Amino acid sequence: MAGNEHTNSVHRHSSLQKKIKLKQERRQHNVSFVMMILLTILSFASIMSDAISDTVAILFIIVLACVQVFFQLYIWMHLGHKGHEFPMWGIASGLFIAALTVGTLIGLIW
Amino acid sequence: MSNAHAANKSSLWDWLTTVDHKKIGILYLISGGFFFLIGGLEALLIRIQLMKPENTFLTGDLYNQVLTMHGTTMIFLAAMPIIFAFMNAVVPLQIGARDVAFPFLNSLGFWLFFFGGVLLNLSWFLGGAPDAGWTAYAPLSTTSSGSGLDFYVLGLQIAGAGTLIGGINFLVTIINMRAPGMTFMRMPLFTWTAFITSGLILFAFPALTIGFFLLMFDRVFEANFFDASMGGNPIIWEHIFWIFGHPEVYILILPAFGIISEVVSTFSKKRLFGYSAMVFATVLIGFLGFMVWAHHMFTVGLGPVANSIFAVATMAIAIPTGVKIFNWVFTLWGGQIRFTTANLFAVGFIPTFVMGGVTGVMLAAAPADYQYHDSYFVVAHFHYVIVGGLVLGLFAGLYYWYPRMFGKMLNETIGKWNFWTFFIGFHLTFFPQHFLGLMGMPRRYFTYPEGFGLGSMNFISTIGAFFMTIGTILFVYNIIITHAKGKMVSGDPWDGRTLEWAIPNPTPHYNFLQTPLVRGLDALWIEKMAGNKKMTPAEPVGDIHMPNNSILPFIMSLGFFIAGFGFIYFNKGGALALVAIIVGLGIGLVCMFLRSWIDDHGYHIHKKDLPKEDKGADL
Amino acid sequence: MKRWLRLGRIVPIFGLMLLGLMGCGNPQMSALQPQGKGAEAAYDLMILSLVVMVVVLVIVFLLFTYVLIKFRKRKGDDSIPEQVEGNHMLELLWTGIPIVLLIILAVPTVMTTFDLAVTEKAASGEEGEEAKKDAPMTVKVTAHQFWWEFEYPELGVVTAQELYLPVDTRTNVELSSADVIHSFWIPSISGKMDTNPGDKLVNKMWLHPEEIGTFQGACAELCGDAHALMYFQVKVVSQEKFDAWVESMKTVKFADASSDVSEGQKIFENNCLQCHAVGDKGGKVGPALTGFGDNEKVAGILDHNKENIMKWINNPHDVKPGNNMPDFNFDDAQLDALSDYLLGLETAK
Amino acid sequence: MNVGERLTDQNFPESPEKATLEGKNKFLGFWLFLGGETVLFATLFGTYLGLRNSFGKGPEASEIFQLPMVFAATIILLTSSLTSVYAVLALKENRVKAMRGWLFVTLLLGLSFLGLEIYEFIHYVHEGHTFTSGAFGSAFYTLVGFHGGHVLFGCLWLSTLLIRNSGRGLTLYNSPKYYLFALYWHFVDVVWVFIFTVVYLLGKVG
Ligand code: HEA
Ligand code: HEA
Ligand code: HEC
Ligand code: CUA
Ligand SMILES: [Cu+2]
Repeated sequence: MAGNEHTNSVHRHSSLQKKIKLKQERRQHNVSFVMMILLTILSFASIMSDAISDTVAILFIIVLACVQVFFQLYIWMHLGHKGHEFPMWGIASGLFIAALTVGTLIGLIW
Repeated sequence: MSNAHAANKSSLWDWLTTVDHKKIGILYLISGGFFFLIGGLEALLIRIQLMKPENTFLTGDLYNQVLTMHGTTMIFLAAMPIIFAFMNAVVPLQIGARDVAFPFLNSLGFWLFFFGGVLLNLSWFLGGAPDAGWTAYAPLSTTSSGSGLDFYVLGLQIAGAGTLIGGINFLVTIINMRAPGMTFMRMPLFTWTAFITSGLILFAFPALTIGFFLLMFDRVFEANFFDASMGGNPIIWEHIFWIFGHPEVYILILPAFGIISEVVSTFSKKRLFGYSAMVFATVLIGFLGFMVWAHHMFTVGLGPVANSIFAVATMAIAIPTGVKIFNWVFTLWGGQIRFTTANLFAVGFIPTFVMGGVTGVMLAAAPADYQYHDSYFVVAHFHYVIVGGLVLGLFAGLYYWYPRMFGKMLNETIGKWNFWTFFIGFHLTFFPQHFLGLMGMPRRYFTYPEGFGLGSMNFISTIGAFFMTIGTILFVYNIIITHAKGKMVSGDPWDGRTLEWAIPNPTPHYNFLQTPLVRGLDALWIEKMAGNKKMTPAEPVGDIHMPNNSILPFIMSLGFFIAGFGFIYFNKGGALALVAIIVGLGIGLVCMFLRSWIDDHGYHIHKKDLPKEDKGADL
Repeated sequence: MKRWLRLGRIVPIFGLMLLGLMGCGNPQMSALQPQGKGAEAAYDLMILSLVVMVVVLVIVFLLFTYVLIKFRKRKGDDSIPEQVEGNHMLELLWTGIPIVLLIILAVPTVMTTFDLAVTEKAASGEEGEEAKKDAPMTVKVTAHQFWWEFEYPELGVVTAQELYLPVDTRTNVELSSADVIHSFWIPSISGKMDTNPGDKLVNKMWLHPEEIGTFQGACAELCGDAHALMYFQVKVVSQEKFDAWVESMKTVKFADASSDVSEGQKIFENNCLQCHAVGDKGGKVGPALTGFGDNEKVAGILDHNKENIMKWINNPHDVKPGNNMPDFNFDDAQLDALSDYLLGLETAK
Repeated sequence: MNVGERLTDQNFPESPEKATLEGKNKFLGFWLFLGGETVLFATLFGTYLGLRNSFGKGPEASEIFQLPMVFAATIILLTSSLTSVYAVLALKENRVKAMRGWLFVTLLLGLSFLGLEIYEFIHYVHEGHTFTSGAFGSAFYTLVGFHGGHVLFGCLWLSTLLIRNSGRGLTLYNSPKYYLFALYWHFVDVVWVFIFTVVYLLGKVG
């Protein structure tokens, strides 16, 4: 729109502060990457090994998948950050309806 | 790309390339109106066939096509687009925005809808229309011979994509583009309902998109989703369809609720009673709307537990809806009610919709629905809420916003005739259908035997449909007369309360010369009460940034239209069909590529080309 | 059924109003004249909900009319009404009252839903004294485009288009379909239930007719060109008559052409037997014709007489568009013989 | 300043992707789109789960799934998600070269994922597990194929972005585009995590 293109949000700020923040972020990202790889291996192992019963394993890997989604959404996609309130609503509603849909198509078709 | 001056021309090219929400609104209105006439014509054919027992006006096959096309056309190609017409014409003005968030996508949404609708209707001339009902239950829909259902799937797929895009556009517009001071709890109720409806679209349409893909894969590529002999399961389609389908009916009715709220409040000269409760009720209806779909499937055999849960959840929707009804009545209470045509339609809406709503609650009683389901009782229910609700609401909106959209006021005398013929005809048509259903007449029957005693009610019903036809023709006549003879009116002909009435007539290309500062609910009314002649501006007059027109949306939609043909004839058309698919999708992709490749910064209307100051709605 | 549910009947005015308005409909097919327990349960609920809805309608209409008359703008009165924001008491009221009304409706709804369902227990006759006394018999209903097949597995009887039921007895029904989805509906005896294709999606319900007579059944799910013609007859008879019918159905044998048979039967054997069964022989593509001579309708819709049978055989598609029986081209003599033969397929005498 | 102007370290905003109204709109609109995509994929997942034991005429899931290969594909896609995160970090620091580098790596990883998937599909088809061999086959190829289609589209999109902006710095006009692509890519990865779990791992236990 006219006039308010960017003037209000373009503001210079201490580059040092910014550097520190980004560095922290980078570390978070690396940690979550390692975690995600570990989780993947864990689920893989729990299915491949005979030690864990199938039902437990199924529950376990589904929980792990959800944890991974959390990492992706919150750390990599910054869903928890300021300015993400509406995206948050969007994803939450989507997940809610997704849960209903999946639940139904598993449970209500005989 | 065109330039600043193109906006003022009104050539065909301009209509094809426009990204102006006001013009897109008009495009939606014209095409939606056209499809309404087609759908109405189909309704007439239905009623003529059922006028007397054992009539032979239509064959069973043809009847099923007419029936399917009537439902599909009315819902997807008439009701939704007319709703989009109002959202385009009104929402940006009501929130004090110069534009929508995604003008380009807005245009794309329209053209996708348009080409989808055309594709679907071409089936009439290319070997027969779809004939499995608007719900297209598998395996009837997957085994139906001919190409009709392929047209259904692809036509609606393309149109549906357009709707989804439109939904996202309005969500972002309403969240991001509100004028200073226009908080969420100061938004006019129509904007609120447009917001929630867009949200419902966003979460309901993707399910349908997948449903259509599955149907298409079964039909065109020999997949086995719904073929029980190959392990498929037709119930999956029913769930997917209704997971979309029930929210869809609230997608339809919520904007009508919004229109009624605006009209009732304007014409009783009162603030909307219980505004926050109205907002809350809207949100709640939207939310609950996602949890009741299985009430369309009570007889499918889901078992008593599921049936009970969905029955009770469905009934719960009566509560927020009731809140709305009573708030309208109390908005009228103590007011100065003016019976303009718009308000006639609005006050006609209220009792009629309640009648449709309470039969809905009766349907929700699962064991009783074992009797009602797929009988004319259901047909009566949904026409009461759709025609008696939505369509009356749309008429109210048309009479109300016509001066805003076209600068001229529709003729009030013809308008009143329009109302009474349509209203009386409506009740004549659909009230007897309750009894037909209870007397054992199933829906989607092309004929019924002489001896069953269903003749007289059906006859009355058909007479009613002719009254509605007269009403509709009067409306069309009114439009013609208005454009031929009507005079331009001021920007605020109704003594309006909300921001769309704060601008001069005709609406400037940029909507607001200066973005207004909003100081409360019913922003314009507040200024009027404070003795101001116009809105307080939130900014000085300055350059105004506008988006460029573009032909890409049109071409892109055309591409998908061509590809649609390819898929439809994939199994019969041989190489030609394959070529159509490749070329069509290619055109679509190239357009996307071009959109990505060409930087499009829009243009500015310079301060020197603008009026010196905002004069308001020239009262 | 719980007794207090009958409460609905204490307010018969509304029921009368309803019935009066419409001259009752046809008792053989009206949901408003229940002749079986399922339809009765639904009817009670319908009346209860109708009462609730009429209460709602009356309140809204009265308020509405009052407001429209009282507060219409009068000429010359240009005052500006008070801009009321709302009223919490009122808003609470019209949230609360509907909740109460809905609870009144929801409780019997849930109870009836469970009453009408066939649970595993009830199906195997374990659900206490009453169910045992009823000793449920099972009918397997298979819907076809556009006809109905009825099989009594315990009794070893297969028939089509006409469903025999003993009066005052509960019969369990298992529903499925040979092609697309149909819906099995006998409005005056019970609500409908869909017939889904595939053996995974079999539905169960029960019928409990309480009056002797013939009732109209219909297909209630769009299933193709002749959806509107997919009627069937339900013959509710006394237990003795039912047993006799079963007995005679079981004894019918199809005599080979080698023996001394009529001309009609020969034609039948050569042209029709591959699809239609009579007694112990024949195909399953079309309806079994074992007791066809006793039927009330031809193909579920035409009156049962020789003329109509002849009409059907040569031009079934004129009667039911899109059905799966081929057109034949018999001359009058052949038709005559054939329909005599079909009319002779009686069991009841 | 013009939106098309190259950003310098001096006038570089904190979040260049959201510094203009257009950028904010795109950002929000895209997130909402992803909300819709969630329902889209949920419907596919639901369908798959409903039909996953209806093999029809095809082989059973546990007989054919090639877990090690799928595992590799998973790691590849996860890594590509990380590289796109790096790209976004670089974007926020106006390090154009680094950003383009990471995006290029992302593209390569995406393409190798696609390669593996195509190889896998061909393998399955040879085993008799095809789109038309039963409801399970239809559901499997539709779900996994839809995801693959998303990856393919992402690769096309990214290529266009990289080529179009080669030699151009970051502007307020193109930074939202990069950012949106990264969001998209993460989402595609999220979906894959579920496919890996729900389709492949579950398929092994049956
Ligand atoms: C605009 C569209 C619209 C709207 C708003 C509604 C609103 C409702 N609908 Fe309707 N419905 C349809 C469109 C709509 N419906 C369509 C198209 C079909 C058929 C689809 C097909 O099969 O082709 C259908 C079918 C349908 C069925 C399935 C019937 C069947 O096929 O067997 C059911 C069952 O529960 C149902 C219920 C309801 C309910 C409870 C509401 C509620 O939202 C109504 C709420 C409103 C009120 C109740 C009135 C106001 C409230 C008060 C005054 C307060 C006090 C009231 C009480 C205490 C009761 N509808
Ligand atoms: C928005 C939705 C909508 C609207 C507005 C309507 C409007 C009407 N509908 Fe309905 N209808 C549906 C949605 C709608 N319908 C749906 C979803 C179904 C279910 C389909 C299915 O089972 O799959 C259905 C089914 C349906 C049936 C049941 C058929 C059956 O089950 O066998 C009937 C029967 O009476 C009917 C009648 C009517 C009538 C008389 C109107 C009238 O209100 C129409 C009034 C309008 C006119 C009369 C137009 C006037 C015409 C002209 C002025 C001429 C135009 C000239 C040119 C184009 C050159 N409709
Ligand atoms: C290809 C299979 C086929 C053949 C051969 C066939 N029919 Fe049929 N017939 C059907 C089907 C299917 C129906 C059910 C039609 C419907 O109602 O939709 C039917 C219905 C009928 C009915 C009505 C049944 C009822 O219960 O009301 C009669 C009578 C009949 N057929 C007689 C004949 C005679 C006589 C012949 C041979 C000259 C014949 N049919 C040959 C398939 C066949
Ligand atoms: Cu069978 Cu309709
Ligand atoms: Cu519904």
